[in-house]
Amino acid sequence: MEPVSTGAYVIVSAILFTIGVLGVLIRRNAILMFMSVELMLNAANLALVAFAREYAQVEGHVLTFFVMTIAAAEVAVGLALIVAIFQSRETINVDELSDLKQ
Amino acid sequence: MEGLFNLAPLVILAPAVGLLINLFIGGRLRERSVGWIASIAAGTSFVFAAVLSFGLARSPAGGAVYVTDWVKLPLAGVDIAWDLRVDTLSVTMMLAVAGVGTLIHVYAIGYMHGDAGFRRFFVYLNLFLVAMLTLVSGNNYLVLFVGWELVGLCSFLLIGFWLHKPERDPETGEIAGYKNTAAAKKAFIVNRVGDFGFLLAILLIFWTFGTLTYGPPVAAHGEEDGAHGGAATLAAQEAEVASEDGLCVPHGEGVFEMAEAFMAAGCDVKLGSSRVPIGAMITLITLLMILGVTGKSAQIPLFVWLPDAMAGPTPVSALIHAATMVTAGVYMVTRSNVLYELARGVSVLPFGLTSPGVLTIIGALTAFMAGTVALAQWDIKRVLAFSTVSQLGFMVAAVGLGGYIAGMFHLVTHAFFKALLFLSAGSVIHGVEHGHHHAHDAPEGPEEKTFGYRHGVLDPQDMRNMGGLRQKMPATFWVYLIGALALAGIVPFAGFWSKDEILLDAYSRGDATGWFALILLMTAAAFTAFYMGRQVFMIFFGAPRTQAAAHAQESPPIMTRPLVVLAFFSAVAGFLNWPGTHSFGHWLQESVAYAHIADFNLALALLATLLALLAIFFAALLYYWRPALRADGADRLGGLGRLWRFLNRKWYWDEFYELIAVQPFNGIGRFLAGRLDGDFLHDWFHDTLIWRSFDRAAAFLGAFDLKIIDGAVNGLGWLAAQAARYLRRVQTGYVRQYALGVLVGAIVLLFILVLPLLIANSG
Amino acid sequence: MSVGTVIFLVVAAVAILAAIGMLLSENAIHSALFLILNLACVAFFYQMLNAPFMAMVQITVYAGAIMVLFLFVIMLLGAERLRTPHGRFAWQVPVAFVLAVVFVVTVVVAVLGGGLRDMPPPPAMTEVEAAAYGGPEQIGEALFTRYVLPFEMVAVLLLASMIGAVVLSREEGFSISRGERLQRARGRRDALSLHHRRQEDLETEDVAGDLTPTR
Amino acid sequence: MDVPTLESLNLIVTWPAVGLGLWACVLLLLDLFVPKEDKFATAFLAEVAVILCFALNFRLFRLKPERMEAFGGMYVADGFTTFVNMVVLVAVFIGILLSFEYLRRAGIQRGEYYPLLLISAGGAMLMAAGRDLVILFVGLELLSIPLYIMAGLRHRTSRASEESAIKYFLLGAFSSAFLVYGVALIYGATGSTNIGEIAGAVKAGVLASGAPLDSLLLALGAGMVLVGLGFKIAVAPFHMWTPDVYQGAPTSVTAYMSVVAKVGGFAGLVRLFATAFPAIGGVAYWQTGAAVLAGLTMIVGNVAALAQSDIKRMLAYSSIAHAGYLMMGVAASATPVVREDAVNAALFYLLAYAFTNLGAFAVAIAVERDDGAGTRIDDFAGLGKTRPFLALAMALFMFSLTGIPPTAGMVGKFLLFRAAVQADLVWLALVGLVTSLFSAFYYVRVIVKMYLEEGAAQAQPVRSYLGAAVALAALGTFIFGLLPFDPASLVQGVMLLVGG
Repeated sequence: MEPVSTGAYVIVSAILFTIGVLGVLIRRNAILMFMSVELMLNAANLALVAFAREYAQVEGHVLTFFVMTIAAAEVAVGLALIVAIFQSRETINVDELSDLKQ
Repeated sequence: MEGLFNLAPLVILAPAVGLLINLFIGGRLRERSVGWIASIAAGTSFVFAAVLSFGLARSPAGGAVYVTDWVKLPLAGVDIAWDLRVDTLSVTMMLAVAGVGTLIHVYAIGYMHGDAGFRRFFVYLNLFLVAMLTLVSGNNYLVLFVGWELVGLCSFLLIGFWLHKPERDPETGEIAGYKNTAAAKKAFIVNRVGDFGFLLAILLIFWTFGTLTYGPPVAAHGEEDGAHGGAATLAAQEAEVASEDGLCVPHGEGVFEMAEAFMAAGCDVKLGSSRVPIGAMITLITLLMILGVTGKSAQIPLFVWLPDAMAGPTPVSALIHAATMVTAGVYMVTRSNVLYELARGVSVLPFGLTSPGVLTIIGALTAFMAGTVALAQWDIKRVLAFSTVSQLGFMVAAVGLGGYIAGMFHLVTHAFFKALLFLSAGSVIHGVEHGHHHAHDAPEGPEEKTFGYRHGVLDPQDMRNMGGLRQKMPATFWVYLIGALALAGIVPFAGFWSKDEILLDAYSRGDATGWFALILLMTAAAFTAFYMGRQVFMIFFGAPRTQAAAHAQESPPIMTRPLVVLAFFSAVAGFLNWPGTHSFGHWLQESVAYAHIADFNLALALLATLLALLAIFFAALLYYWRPALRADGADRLGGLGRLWRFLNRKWYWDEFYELIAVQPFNGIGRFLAGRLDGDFLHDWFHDTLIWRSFDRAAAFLGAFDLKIIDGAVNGLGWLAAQAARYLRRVQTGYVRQYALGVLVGAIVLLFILVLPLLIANSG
Repeated sequence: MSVGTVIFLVVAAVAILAAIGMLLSENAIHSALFLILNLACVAFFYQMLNAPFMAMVQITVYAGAIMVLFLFVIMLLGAERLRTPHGRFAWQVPVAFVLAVVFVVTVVVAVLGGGLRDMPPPPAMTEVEAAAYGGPEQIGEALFTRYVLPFEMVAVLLLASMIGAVVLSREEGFSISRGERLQRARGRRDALSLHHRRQEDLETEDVAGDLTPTR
Repeated sequence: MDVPTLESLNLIVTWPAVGLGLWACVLLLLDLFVPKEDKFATAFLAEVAVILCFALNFRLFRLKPERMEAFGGMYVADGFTTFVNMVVLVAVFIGILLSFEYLRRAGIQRGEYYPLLLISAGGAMLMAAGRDLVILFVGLELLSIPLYIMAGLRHRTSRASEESAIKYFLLGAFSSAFLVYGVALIYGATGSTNIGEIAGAVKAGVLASGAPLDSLLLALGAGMVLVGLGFKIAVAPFHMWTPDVYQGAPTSVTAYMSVVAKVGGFAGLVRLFATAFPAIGGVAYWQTGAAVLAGLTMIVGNVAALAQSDIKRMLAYSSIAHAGYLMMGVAASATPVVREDAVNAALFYLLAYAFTNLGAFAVAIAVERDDGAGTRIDDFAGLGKTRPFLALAMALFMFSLTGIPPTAGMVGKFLLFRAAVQADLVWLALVGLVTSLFSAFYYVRVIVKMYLEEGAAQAQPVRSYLGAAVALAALGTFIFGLLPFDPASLVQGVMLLVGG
C-alpha cells in the first residue's frame, strides 16, 4: 500500500480546522462552540502526525499527545463553567451572555 | 574657581529639602513655620545661585557639573547623564527664578494666611522651584524636558488650587471651583500639544546628532569676532563629519558644535528611507520647538490657557504665569540660539520664511493682539494677564530677531515688574475684599452702583468697583506706580531699557520681518502704556466708587515688604545693561554664541518714549481729568463704539466662536443624541469633554484664532465620540462576534505574512 | 489510483462530512455523535500514518473520555433545552462562511505553494522500523527523557483544571450566606443594566440642577 | 536514547519556575489545614514561596549566566528568562498582597486561589524559558487555565464574573487552537519543535534532513502562532475579549492577569519570533505584520479608552494600548541591528507596566465597594481629599501610564520609541507618539476627578496589605523612572539568547 502524500493530509486537516472555526462563529450553544474548538485541535493533531511521518520522528506524536491531554484539561474546566452558567441563567446561549459591553 | 560650580546641585536641592520637610512634618507645624521653611528653602537656593554667579565672574566660560548617570545604553551609544550646566545664561535664570521666587514665597505667607490648603500651597511652590531650576540648569535637552513637564504639572496643580471655592463667578454665574478646575484642565491639555512638538524636536535632535547634550557654544565671542569657532577648523573637519555618501556622522560631544560642523559640511540626515538635508532638518527641529514655545510661553495659537490660568492664587500668577515658567520658551530658544541662527540661513519654507522669522511673526502678532485686548478689560488681573501674553510676545519676537540679549534682558526686567504688578494687584484685591467685609459690618448709605454684585458677591477684581485707593493704600500705590511705569517703558525704569533693546533689534534687522515686527511692537508698546495708565487711574485716583473701595485697607507688612524690594529692582534693573557698558550683554555673551550687542539708538528711544507718554496722557485725559466712568457705568473709551465693543468682547470671540463652533457642534451633538444611547451622552464626552470645554472655551478671553486650538481639543472630543460610536457597534458583548474579529485578524495577518512570499515564489 | 489513495479519499470524505454534520445538526447529541465519528476517522488516519499508539489514544482519550463527558453534560442540561432559537445576527452566518472560505483557500494555497507540492510521498519503512515507529515504547521513552519537563507541566495543569472544576461547581467556602449572595448578584445585575445607570445619572443631574444658579 | 541523570537535568536553574509550580501543589494540601474563615496562612505561605523564588532567581540574574540549560535543552536560563521571571515574581507578589484583602471583602476567600495564582505564574515563566514549542504551548495553557477559573471565581454572586469567565474561556480556547495549528505548521516546515533547531533551519534554509525549508508553510505557522499569542497579550484585532473580561472578573484577578498574561504572552512571542525566526539579511519578513498589529492596537486601545466610564474598562483599553507599545518593540526587533535594544526596551517596559498597572488596580480595589460596585471613574471624585495618599499614588500611576517623567513609564516609552525609529519604523513611532498624546486625556481625567472635582470618594478602609501593594507599586514606578540607572545592564541583553 503506497503511502498518501503528506500534503493531502494537511489539506484535509486545514478543511477540518476551518469547519471548526466556522462552528465557533455560527453556533450559539456554548457546548457546541466548545466542541468546535475540539475539532480545531483535532485537525491540528492530524497535521502534526502527518508531518511526524514525513520526518520519521516521534516528536509530532508527542506533541499530539500533549495537545490531547490539554484538551482534556480544558474540557474539565470548560464544562464546569458551562454547567455553572446554566445553573444561574438557565441558558447556555452565548448570545444571551452579553451584559458586559461598552 | 570652577570648584564653586560643584555647588550647582544645591541650588535645586534646597527647595527640594524644603518641600520634603513640609510634606512630611509640615502637618505638625504652625502655619507660619511652614511658610518660612519654604521661603528659607527658596532663599537658600538664591544664595547658592549668587555664589555660582561669583564663580562665573572669575571663570566666565562656565562648565558642566556631572551629577549622576541617567539613561545609558552603551550598545546603542546612548549615554545621557544628569548634568547641570553652569554658565552665564543658566545662572541668570537661576538668579531670577530663585530671587523672585523667594520674594513671592514671603509674600504668600501673608496672602495665603488662613487658607485651608496653606501647606499644600507651599509644597507646590517649592516643587515648582525644583522643577523650574531643573529646567534651566540641565545640560541636555532631556533634563530640560523633565523640568519642562514638571513645571507644567505644578502649573496644573496650582491653577486648580482653589478647586473647592464655592463662590460664583459674577459674570457667568458658574461656581468658581468648577472654573478653576476647567482652567487647570485647559492649561494641561493645551500644554500637552506644545510639549508634543517639543518632544518630537528632542527626538529629532537625538536622531540627527546622536546626543542631547548642549555642548559648548561654538562661536565663543559672537559674530563680530568673526570666529564661529573657526571656519577653517570646521572645514578641516568636514571629511570626518560626513561619510562618503554624504550622510552626517555624529562625532562630537555637543549638539551645537555638531550642528555647526554639519552645516559647514552640508551633509544629509537619513530619516526613514528618505534623506533630508541638514539645513531642512534643523529648520524642522526649530519649528517643532516653536510649537513647544507657543504652548509654554503662551503665544498664538496656544496662548489661550494663560489668561484663564489667573484662576490660581495671585502669588502663583506672579511667579509661574508671569515671571518664570512662561519664560521657559524664551530661555529654550536662547539656549538653542545656535540652531536658530543656522536655520536663519536656510530657506525651505514658503514665502522665503525661516524658522526664526516664523518665531518673530508669532511673537509680534501675539504682542499686538494681547495688547489691544488688555485695553478694554475691567478685571485687574485679566489686564495683567493679557499684558503678560503681550510682553511674552515681545520676548519671543526678540529672540526670533536674533536679539538674544534683548530677549533675556526683557525676561529679567519683566520678571521683576510683572511679579511686582501681580503681587500689588493681589494686595489691592486683598484690600478691597477687606473693605467689603468692613462695609458690610456697618451697612449704611444708599444703594450703590456696583459691578459684580449680581449674585450677591462683590467682585473685588473689577476695577470699576475701585477708585481712590491712593489714600487708603499708599504703599501699594507707590509700588504699583513704579511697576506700571516700568512696564509702560518710561525712562529710567527697567522696562524702558529692555523694551528699547527689542525695538532696536527689530529696527536693525532691516528686512521685511524686522519692519513688520517693529511696527507691531511699537504699537503694542504704546498700548501697554495706555492700559497701564488706565489701570492706575481707575484704581488709585478719583473718588471711591463703592463702599468696599471706601473702606479698603492697606495690606500687612509681610505682603508689602517684598513689594518694596521688587519695586526697587523694577526701578534699577535697567541699569544692568546700561548702554555704555552693556555689562549684561557681555555677561550673556559668554554662553550665548550668537548674542550681539546693539548700540543705543537715541532717535528710536525718543520715539518710543514719546509714544508712551502720549498714551499715558490720553489715559489721564479719559480716566483722570474726566470721571473714569459715566453714571451708567460705561467706559470712557466707549466712545469708540463698535471698536470698543470689539475689544471688550475680546475681538468678538464669543460671537465668532458661537458661529463657527458651538452651533455646528450643537448640531452634531443633536445628531449624536438622536443616534446614541442615553448613557453615552450623559457620559464623559458630553458632560466633560464637549460641554465643559465648549462652555469654558466660551469664557476664554481675548482670542481671535482660538479656533485652531479649540478646534483641536474639540475635534479630538468629536473624533473620540465617533470612534466610540463605531467601537460600540463592534464591541457588542457577543462572544461570536469577538471570535469573528479574531478570524478577520488572522486572515489579514496571514495575508500580510504569506502574500509577499507567495509573490516572490511565483516570480 | 492506488488502494491507499482510495481508502484515504473515502475516509477523508467521511471525516469532513461528519464535521459538517456536527456543524449543522440541530440536536446537540447528534452533533456530539458526529464529532465522535470524525474523531474515529482521524484515528483511522493515524493508523494509516504509522501511528498506532496515537490512534489508540485518540479512541480512548478523545472519543472515549472527552466526548463521553460532553455527552454527559449535554444530557445533564437537557439536550432539548439546548436548542437555541435563531438569534439576532443572521448576517454573521454568511459573513462567517465567506471568511472561512477565504481562510481555507489561503491556508491551502500556502500549503500547496510551498515545497509540499513537489515532495514525494515519504519512503515506505522497513519492517523493523515500521514496527518500532510510533509505538508505545518510542513515545514513552521520549516522554520520560526529552519531554519530562512538559510532561510534569501537564501533570500540574491537570491538577489545576481539576481544582478549577471543583471550585466552579462547589458552593462551600464562601463567607457569606446564600441569600446575601443572591441579593448581591441581583444588585450587580441591576448595576450593569443600562436602565439603572441612566436613572442614576438623572438623579445626579438633579443634584447638579440644585447647584446651578437660577437666572 | 540516553536516560537523563539528575546532573543533566540541571534542576537548580529551573527552580524559580518549577519550584513555584511544585509549591502550588504542596500548598493545595496545606490549605486543607487552614480554617475557611481566614485564609491568611495560605496567602502567607504563597508569599514566602514567591520571595524564595525571587531570591533564587535574583541570584541567577546576578550571576549573568551564559545560557544555562536544563532538562536537556528544553529550559534555558539566560538573561531574558531571569528578567522575565523577576517581572512575573514581582507581579505575583503584589498580586497576592492585593488579592488577600479583596477576596476577604468580596466574600470569596478560597484557599485554591493562591495555588492557582502560583501555577499560572509558573506557566508565564516557563513560556519565557522554554526552548521548545511544546513548552510554549503547555506554558500558555498553564498560564491560561487558572486564569479562566479565577475569572469565574465570583460566579455565585456576580453574573458579570461568570460571563467574563465563559467569554474568556471560549475565546481563549479558540485562539489557542490557532496557536496549536501554527505550531503544527512550523513543525511541518522545519521538522523540529526545538527553537534552536528551527532557528538553524531558518538560517540555513535547509532542514536537518537536507530538504529545503518550506518558507510559506513557516510564514503561515508564524501567523497562526501570532494570532494565539496576540490574543493573550490583547493585540488588536484579537483584543475584543479584554474589556469585557477585565470588567467582569474579580478586580484582583483582573489586576493579576492584566500583567502576568501579558508578560507570559510577550515572553513567548519574543522567544519565538526574535530567536526562531531571525532575519536572513535585511529585515525579518514578519516585521510588517507585527508593525501593523502594533499600530492598530495603539490606535484602537487609546481611542476606545477615551470613551470609558468604568475604571476597569478604561484600564482594560489602556492595557490594550500598552500591548501596542510592546508590539512596537517586537516589530522593531525584526531588524537585526536593533534586535537587542528593542527587546531590552520592551522588557523594561514590561517591568514598568507591571508596577504601574498593578498599582492602578490596587487603588481601584481600594475604591471598589464590597458588592463590586464603585468601579466607575466618577467614584474617584474627591479621592484627593478623602484619601490623599491613595490619590497621590494613583496620580503617579496615571502619569506613568501616560509616559510623563519622572516615572518608569516615561523611560520605557522613550526606549521603545527610540528602538522603533532605529528600526526605520518612523511612522509607527509617530503613531505611538500621537496616541500617547491622546492617552493623556483619559489618564488625566482620573487625576482631575480625584483632585479637582467635589465628591465623596469612599475608599474602603485600607488594610495594611493593600496599602503595602500600592506603596510597593508606587515605589517601583518611581524608582525606575527617577533613579539613574542603566537599562542595558538591568535588562541584561538578549544577546545570550541569540541562536536559541
